[in-house]
Amino acid sequence: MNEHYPALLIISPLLMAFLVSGMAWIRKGICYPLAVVGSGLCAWFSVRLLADVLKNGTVQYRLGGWEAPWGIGYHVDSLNGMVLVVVSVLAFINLVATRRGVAAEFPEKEGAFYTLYLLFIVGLVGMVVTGDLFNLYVLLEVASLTSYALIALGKARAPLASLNYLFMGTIGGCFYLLGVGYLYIMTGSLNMADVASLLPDIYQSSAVWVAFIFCLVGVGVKMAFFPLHVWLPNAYTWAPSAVSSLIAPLMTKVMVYVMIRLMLSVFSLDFTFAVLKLANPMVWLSTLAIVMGASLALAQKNLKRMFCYIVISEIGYMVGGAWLGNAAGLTGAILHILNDALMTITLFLAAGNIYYRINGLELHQLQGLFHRMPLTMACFVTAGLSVIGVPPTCGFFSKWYLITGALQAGQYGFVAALLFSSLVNVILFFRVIEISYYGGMQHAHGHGSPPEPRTEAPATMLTPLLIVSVGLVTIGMYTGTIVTTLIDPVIPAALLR
Amino acid sequence: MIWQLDLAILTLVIFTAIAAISVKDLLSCAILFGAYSFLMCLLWAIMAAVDVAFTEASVGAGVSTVFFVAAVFHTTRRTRD
Amino acid sequence: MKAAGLIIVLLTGGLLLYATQDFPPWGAPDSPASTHVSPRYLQKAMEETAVPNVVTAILADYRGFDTMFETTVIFCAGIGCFLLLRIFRQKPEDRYYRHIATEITLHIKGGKIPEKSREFERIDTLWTPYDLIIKTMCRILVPFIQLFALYVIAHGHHSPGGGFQGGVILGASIILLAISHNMRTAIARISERIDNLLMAVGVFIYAGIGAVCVILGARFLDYGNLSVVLFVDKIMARSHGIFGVEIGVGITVMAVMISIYNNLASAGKQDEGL
Amino acid sequence: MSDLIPMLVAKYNYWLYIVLMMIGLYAMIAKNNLIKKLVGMNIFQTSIILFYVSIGCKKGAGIPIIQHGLNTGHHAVDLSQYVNPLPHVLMLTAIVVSVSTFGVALALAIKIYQKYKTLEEDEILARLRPR
Repeated sequence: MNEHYPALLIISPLLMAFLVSGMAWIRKGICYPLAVVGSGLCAWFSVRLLADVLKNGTVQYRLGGWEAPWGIGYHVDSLNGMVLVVVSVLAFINLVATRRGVAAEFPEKEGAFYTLYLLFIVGLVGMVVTGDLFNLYVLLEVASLTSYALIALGKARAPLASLNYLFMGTIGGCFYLLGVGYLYIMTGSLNMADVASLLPDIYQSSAVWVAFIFCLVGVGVKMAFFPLHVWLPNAYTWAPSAVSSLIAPLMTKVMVYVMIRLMLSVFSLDFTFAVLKLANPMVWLSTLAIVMGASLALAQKNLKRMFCYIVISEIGYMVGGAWLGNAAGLTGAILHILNDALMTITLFLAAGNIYYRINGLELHQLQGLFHRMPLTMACFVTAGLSVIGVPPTCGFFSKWYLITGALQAGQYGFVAALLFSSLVNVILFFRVIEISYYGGMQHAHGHGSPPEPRTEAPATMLTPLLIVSVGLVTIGMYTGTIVTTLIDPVIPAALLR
Repeated sequence: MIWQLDLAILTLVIFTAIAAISVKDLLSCAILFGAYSFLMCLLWAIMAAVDVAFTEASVGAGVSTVFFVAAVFHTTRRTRD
Repeated sequence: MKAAGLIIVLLTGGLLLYATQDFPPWGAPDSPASTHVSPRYLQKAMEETAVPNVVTAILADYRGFDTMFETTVIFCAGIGCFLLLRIFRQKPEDRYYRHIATEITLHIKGGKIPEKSREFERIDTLWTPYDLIIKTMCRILVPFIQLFALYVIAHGHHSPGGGFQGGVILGASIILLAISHNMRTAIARISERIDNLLMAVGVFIYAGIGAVCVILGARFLDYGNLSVVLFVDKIMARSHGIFGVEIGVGITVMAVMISIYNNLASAGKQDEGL
Repeated sequence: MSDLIPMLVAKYNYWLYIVLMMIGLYAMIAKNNLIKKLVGMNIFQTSIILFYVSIGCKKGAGIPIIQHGLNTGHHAVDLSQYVNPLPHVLMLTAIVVSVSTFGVALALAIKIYQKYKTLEEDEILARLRPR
């Protein structure tokens, strides 16, 4: 059984998705348990796979039994393994946490909803483990297509936001496909390792660097890197809360992973840094992304929309870190994939809980929330502290690595942007905390009315939220272990010098 | 491959593409789009990609056009550009 | 927007054009694309899978994993359209009936005639009289189209075609029925429930065949090991495995095409079509 | 100039796909009508398919179905007789992806029309602004 983990990881949610979709027309009640089983199996197998990778080193899996350049192969090292666990476990937690919201919002189409939910997980997980460039495109489209449909389920402007996302996403996907086509015409192969071994002879060819640019732009659109981010705020704001807490933490992070994978394993570091000389412009772009994301977040009046802009500025952290071109920066970027996924899911789950109770997320509606939902708000504050980067939480450590890397690389602009965005985050979160803590008190005093009753979110929604926010602190405490066991092995030797 | 035929199809492909995006009626756009797909399919058949041509003929020129007309039927034919 | 669009487009086009200079000339037999990976497919496909159509062999066997997700993508589209458009509860609306003998049209506001009767038939709001020729022609054509579709699926090993194309044609035959008669006639042949079940069954067959290979101790989608259950040698087992997979693809694609058409053409009501 | 013309002739397929891609991309960015954008998107996708199919082409080669029969038996396959089949496989997948995206996008367009009664982007945005 051990050797089949990479395949089982994909098959179990995939088969369950089809079962759920069929069962929706036979017995509706069974849909949700099946979805939990599928997602749970996926999480379980990915944890086992990571354990396997840590024990025996890189795992290869040949699908259909064909060896690599001819068939499709999986390639799982500790970087994949880590992202894999993050994706599958967080998706599972979110599935449990948002059960009530989904049941209330789409009572008749629950089956179809969970089918797409599982297929979205399949798409992301597949993208992470695959070692084939074209397979990655197909899985990218699975994940995108499901996310278009899921986002469009929201209220008000959701269909329009989703259609815009569809246009942008298709452009991104097509650009990536073009890049792969250019690589294929120059090398004749689609397997990542094979392409990497063929490329050094033709580094000077203009087609190769154009291929790289197109892959980068394609991936950049999908991860909402700064000038290409326009689809993100609307899409994530208007999506139903169960969907935004699934897609916001996972999709963009997986795309960052894909970018790092392309940089490290397809185009080697020699090419990305020595031949292309793109490092400086990319770091400057991410500096701009961080500053713009943070400043735009300040201007928002809706909680979810504010988080969306925070996500955009965090994308800047990761891209910038990866392009700093030294070990500390790359470590910070990879560590931040893990941390940011956790922070974002905590924020969005908290927002989902608030929305479930007060049916709105405008900042002025949050008054008195600390008294009504103390535990949810406690988790919210933990996540906020982590986004700001306060020591015991995990956000601090990745920021530390990023700043160290930036100082080593001499990118003082990037350091300044990191500090600036931390400051802005302080303002953002303390503004929310002020409104929700003191806002209600003044209100109560003014009218002399009794304090509002405690209406904490139901336990099924609260427990997952508590788990992820405890995770924020735990991951922070074990950062050293994570870096030495998971991240150090994948940092290329050329960077360690 | 007969290059005259090739050239004629290539020219027509570009023309139908430009026509499809500039015509001011969505139903005409649907038909032009079907024609574009069909010409594309011919082009691929010439390049010996029979499976791709077959798929494009059944999907691009066939079912896609039907979907397109169905959607136009439930929305509007009007377009300003 | 127009100027910005033009600039972006010219920039992209210029970049792509610039890169073409390093391409091998068009149709060169010694380009890397034709010499690195693909020769092995052409040389070995016949002896390894017993499928002369190399495209089918690669599609369903060498890169069968891609094709599984291709089918999943189309399945997603079907489910997505259903999820976005389908409306279950609807207000009673105006309905039109036609007395078959006298051809008198009844317009019932906000309801329907009490019971099913043989004398009245329900017609669409935008019903046009006398489409007898179209109706009869299409009714005659549909079985032949379906036969051809089955041929395309079954003969995909030896000629262009396969599950996907066959499935689309099969779906198109039902769509033709829905266009030439009306949507209710087509839905009476394949109900929404059956259609949605078929959609899931098709991909399930595909992924299931792969999973059976895992159970038999081989890699996922390694059809060679199906020889144990199919009682043929490994090469023929691959050929049969490919065929099974193609059937799965065909079923899903057919069901999805019908489902997307029904939802788009009736804006989710599944009542009156084009 | 003298070496430009042979280059044009040798690679005209690649040039053509770039022209089509530019048309599609321009329509996606600059057109105002949502359905027109969709058509542009489809032209964009087909142009990429054209590019891939052109990669697989070999001059003088036939369709990638191996000639076989009772009396030919198994013999070495002459590679120059068959075009490269791999891009065809990839593009079958790409066509399917494009039709799926098209279907979902049309469903979204219908939903948008039901809500705003128009498909022009600027009219929709104008309708959203007062709120």
